[in-house]
Amino acid sequence: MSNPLATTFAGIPFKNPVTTASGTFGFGDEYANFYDLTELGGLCTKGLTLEPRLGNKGQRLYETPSGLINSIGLENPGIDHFVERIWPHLKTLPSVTIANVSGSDENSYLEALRRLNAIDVPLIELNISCPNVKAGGMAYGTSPDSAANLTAKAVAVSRHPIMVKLTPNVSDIVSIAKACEEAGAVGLSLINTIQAMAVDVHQKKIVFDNIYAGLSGPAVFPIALRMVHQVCKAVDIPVMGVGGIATWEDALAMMMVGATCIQVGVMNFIDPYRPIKIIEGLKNYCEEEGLKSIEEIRGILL
Amino acid sequence: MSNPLATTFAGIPFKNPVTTASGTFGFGDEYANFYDLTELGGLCTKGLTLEPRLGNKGQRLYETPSGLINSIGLENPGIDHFVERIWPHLKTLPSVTIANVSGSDENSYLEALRRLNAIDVPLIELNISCPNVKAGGMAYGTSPDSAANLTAKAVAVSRHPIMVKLTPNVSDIVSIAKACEEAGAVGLSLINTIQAMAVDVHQKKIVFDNIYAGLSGPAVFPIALRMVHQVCKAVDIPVMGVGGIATWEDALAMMMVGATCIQVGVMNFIDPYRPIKIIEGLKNYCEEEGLKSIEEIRGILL
Amino acid sequence: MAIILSNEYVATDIYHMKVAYTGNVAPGQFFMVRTWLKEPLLSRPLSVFNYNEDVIEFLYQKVGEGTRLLKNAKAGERIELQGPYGQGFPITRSNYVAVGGGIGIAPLYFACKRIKDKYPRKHLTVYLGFSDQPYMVEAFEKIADDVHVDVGGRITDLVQVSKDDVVITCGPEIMMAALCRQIPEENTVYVSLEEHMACGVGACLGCSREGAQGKNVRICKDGPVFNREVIYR
Amino acid sequence: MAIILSNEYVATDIYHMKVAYTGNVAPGQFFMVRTWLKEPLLSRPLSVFNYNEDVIEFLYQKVGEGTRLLKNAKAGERIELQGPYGQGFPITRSNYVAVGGGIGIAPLYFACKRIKDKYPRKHLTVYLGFSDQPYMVEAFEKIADDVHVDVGGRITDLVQVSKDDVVITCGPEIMMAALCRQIPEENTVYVSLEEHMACGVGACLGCSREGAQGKNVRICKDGPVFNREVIYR
Ligand SMILES: Cc1cc2nc3c(=O)[nH]c(=O)nc-3n(C[C@H](O)[C@H](O)[C@H](O)COP(=O)(O)OP(=O)(O)OC[C@H]3O[C@@H](n4cnc5c(N)ncnc54)[C@H](O)[C@@H]3O)c2cc1C
Ligand SMILES: Cc1cc2nc3c(=O)[nH]c(=O)nc-3n(C[C@H](O)[C@H](O)[C@H](O)COP(=O)(O)OP(=O)(O)OC[C@H]3O[C@@H](n4cnc5c(N)ncnc54)[C@H](O)[C@@H]3O)c2cc1C
Ligand SMILES: Cc1cc2nc3c(=O)[nH]c(=O)nc-3n(C[C@H](O)[C@H](O)[C@H](O)COP(=O)(O)O)c2cc1C
Ligand SMILES: Cc1cc2nc3c(=O)[nH]c(=O)nc-3n(C[C@H](O)[C@H](O)[C@H](O)COP(=O)(O)O)c2cc1C
Ligand code: FES
Ligand code: FES
Repeated sequence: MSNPLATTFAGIPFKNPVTTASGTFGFGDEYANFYDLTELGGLCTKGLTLEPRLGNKGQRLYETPSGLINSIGLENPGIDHFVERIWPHLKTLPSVTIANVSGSDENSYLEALRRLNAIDVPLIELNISCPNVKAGGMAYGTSPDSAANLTAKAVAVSRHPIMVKLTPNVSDIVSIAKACEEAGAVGLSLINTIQAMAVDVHQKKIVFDNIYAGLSGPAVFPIALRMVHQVCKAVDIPVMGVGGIATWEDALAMMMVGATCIQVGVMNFIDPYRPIKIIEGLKNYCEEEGLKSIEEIRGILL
Repeated sequence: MSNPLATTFAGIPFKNPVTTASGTFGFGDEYANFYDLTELGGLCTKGLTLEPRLGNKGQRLYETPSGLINSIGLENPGIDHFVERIWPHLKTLPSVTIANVSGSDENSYLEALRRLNAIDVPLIELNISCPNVKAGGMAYGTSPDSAANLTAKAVAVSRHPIMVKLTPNVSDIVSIAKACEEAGAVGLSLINTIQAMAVDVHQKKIVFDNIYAGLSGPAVFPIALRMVHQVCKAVDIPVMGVGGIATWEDALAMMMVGATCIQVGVMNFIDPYRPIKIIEGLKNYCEEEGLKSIEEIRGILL
Repeated sequence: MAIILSNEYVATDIYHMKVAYTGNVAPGQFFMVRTWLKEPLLSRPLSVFNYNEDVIEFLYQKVGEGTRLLKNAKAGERIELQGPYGQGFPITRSNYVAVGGGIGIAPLYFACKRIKDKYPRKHLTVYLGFSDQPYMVEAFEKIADDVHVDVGGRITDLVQVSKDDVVITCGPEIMMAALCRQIPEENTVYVSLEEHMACGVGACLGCSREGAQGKNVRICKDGPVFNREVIYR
Repeated sequence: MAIILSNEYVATDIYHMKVAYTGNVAPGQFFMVRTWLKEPLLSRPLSVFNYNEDVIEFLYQKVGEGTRLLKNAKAGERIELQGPYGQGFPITRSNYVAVGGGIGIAPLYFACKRIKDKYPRKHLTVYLGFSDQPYMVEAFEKIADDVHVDVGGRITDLVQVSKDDVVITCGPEIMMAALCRQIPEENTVYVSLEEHMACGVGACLGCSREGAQGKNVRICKDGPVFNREVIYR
């Protein structure tokens, strides 16, 4: 029998729709001790920037009801290190490696993309939605114009397909999604973290040095699902659903409202095997429902 | 000793800063069986509209991780019923009764406010943020212009002070808060629910007839806290912090980032005594910290 | 906080819990129940299956996360009970017919007991319908005059009522609606309804639905037991 | 899933748990632990206090919600253990000095045991500092050559090291930093650090902080035990 989970995203074949979200999976090595990474549909790298970054100072994590706030601030070894040292290993994986790219200004985004032209990464996730850095990041993702502008330039510079990662911290995510589509994005991923805050009342202080940071985890799933539904109704390019996915039912819900692939983030931390369990759950579902392909349920609730 | 929790909000004295959120407390009667309502600082009525409303059809509640999605859709007996039948009882309470007012268009908002001129309600909460109705509701709350426009007219029509309740479903809550302030609002309350969605994958259907509905509960607290902090930094009028408050520490965090009062919503359902426990907690805190007034910690983290 | 006295398996996915509790409880009323701290967020509504001598009993079906946690609770552990809430079954000097479907038999048992306690000489007929496995039938047999059981069919096909019988029913709404259609208008019928609930006390309007008179009713506060006239046209 | 064998009170807010577990565990390594299903979201890092004969032991302090749930767990109940994770204390043929502050003594006990198991003829001195109540002191006395205890003062004031002594330490960071300042540069010192952790495996970078060489280190993966040179300038 053929693989009912086989999926195509913007022309790229995925053995299944389950990928791991940027920043929650390192560059894969850490989880390679738990299972064979080739079981994944794909994996998104930690957010890469032109220059290496140490990330934010101070406390970086704070637990909330069914959620986690993080203020990592794009700690990463820089794009050259990725190209020279990390990619040679990642490229041997049959899963789709998605390079997540950030920048502090237009030039640093574009130069990072240019350097990625040296390698054959199948898909780029343009992160215009990180709430944890002072410059760049989310700023590009909160208006249709700036999102479209950066996307168009990224598409022009890069020889790789560009998927844009959207921020939920907006009034109208649909207008931004459409702007990115028109600017040439081959796909969209959403949502990045929701801007949030934590206070330590006993110490009378704000937890994060940066004051605000990004909330994710199961708490945000209902919000992510709503936005994926809104966007899938409005665009023709494929969407990766992200945000609080904890179970195969969550993954399925995302696909029923139109997502082509999904990304698992925080739940990797709680259970390293979670993406594999989600794949198993989806496989069983296809069997029980007699689906030849998971595509049969995609978008049925649009 | 004087009452350390005594608070003034827009010139109105509250015996303590703890109030109950609109739509989560009926008109108070249901909770009067549990404790003396006069122990509360204040209470917000269910959202009132000019005409009586039956609210939304179909399933109205859905539980999510640490959250609750509701699609009540402003079921209420109408403003006249409130004025004639409910107010005569409510007005005998020494707690501050806050009338929460919604509408489907400008006229229905303003006419509802006019009819409230007949009674001596101390404070009005103008709800421009309900995600659960097709017309009006959140539509007014997502742009500074429309929010300011409605607020200015409401202020002109009403003989009561107007507090505007803001929606979190926006890119820039500060611009909307400022617009309302300039338009004459005496205070702000935030946040209303976050637009969200639920899917029943087994039945392959969207849970709510209205498709989208409003998320609240502890899951949203970190987002509400962030927005209250942002708004309190930007405006000079007092703010009521709402959204996921479950403990006196949560209430205190809201006040440390600048809230003058707080509202307890979903947690009333889980524990009818929760507002009272929060009041007790704040009282003990003042004692232990030797605060003469809770005002001493207000805004210390701004 | 109350203490669980026992919590036993009755049939596949059906459990019977006893809890130490003292108070006034009417048949048809329910409690909002939780054995957990934070997750799931809401408490769960459970009807009173029985109450006497400072012991309250619940009969419940494991259907999801909340009832799974309930069934895992052990004797001696704590349970939070809020209630009793709602309007129960009116009990008058009449002959009664009780019609239960599946786990809907839970509130009927306590109602039947009270009926026979108060009016032992009045006649009580019980119809119990199950989709695959019957349970608690003997308990009903001990108190009712007649007990009819159906497994796998339609219990409503068996039901016969006489003039002046008061009917009480709880079960799948499709069963109760069918029953109401077949029972003459002259008979009084009380139905016990279910809806998703958050507060249980009438404040959130989450369980509100349109009644027969075009006005909304709150299942938790105005019900869960209603005269059928209030619900069905 | 592992089974809790015992979970006992040791001193105010201090508990000692034994869990059935078989595997390779090095002193200084830790597990991500949870006894609950969903809330709180994250598992909690706990160092190995002892391991032998298929029993792993934890010594932990109740400080918040997670450790409160841990202490409420009973023998026979299940606990989820992920690990062992991280780099432990290097154990070489040397004399050792172990300096523990408060609950920081937890990983030191297992390290001390392994040191004496491997090199029984080498000298092992233990310093234990407590802010108000001492605990587990006898356990250390059974294995170490000397045990010095301080309550309420500064344990670092007592510490004396000789040339070639290897020092291992765990406790409040302010104590460890002070210790590192007072111990001659020639001595090797291993410190065990703490940070808020989400993944425990090096993937989230939540526990990452700047080390002495201007490069970041991840406490969970590159540590929690570090040569002091990597951390302090
Ligand atoms: C007044 C009343 C009395 C009840 N009495 C009993 C009883 O005596 N015995 C019994 O077994 N069951 C009874 N129920 C149904 C019982 O409340 C649900 O089976 C239970 O809430 C399911 O919770 P869960 O977490 O296991 O299921 P999940 O499906 O995981 O629950 C998810 C959410 O849906 C709600 N929900 C799910 N099913 C129902 C339902 N049928 N009615 C209302 N809310 C639901 C839950 O409360 C929860 O908020 C009663 C319901 C009501 C309204
Ligand atoms: C590698 C490592 C080994 C540890 N070994 C032990 C041990 O053997 N015995 C012991 O008692 N404690 C140990 N701790 C500390 C222990 O993990 C915390 O006390 C515990 O996580 C507190 O959880 P809580 O829910 O009770 O507290 P809360 O304060 O409610 O926790 C809130 C959040 O903060 C985190 N947190 C709180 N305190 C700490 C802390 N000191 N370090 C890291 N994260 C923290 C929690 O994990 C949680 O995510 C260790 C910590 C680390 C990093
Ligand atoms: C610790 C952490 C680090 C993250 N780093 C990045 C990042 O570098 N780039 C990015 O696009 N998203 C990053 N994210 C966001 C996730 O990829 C994902 O969009 C978000 O967490 C929502 O999914 P979840 O709820 O399943 O975690 C990070 C999230 C977490 C929790
Ligand atoms: C069942 C329900 C009904 C609500 N109805 C109203 C309403 O009528 N008017 C309004 O302004 N807000 C309404 N809200 C929003 C709450 O007042 C509050 O802003 C929100 O729930 C966040 O607070 P919480 O997380 O403490 O519940 C409602 C919320 C719930 C859960
Ligand atoms: S459950 Fe809240 S009104 Fe009925
Ligand atoms: S806890 Fe995730 S990298 Fe250390």
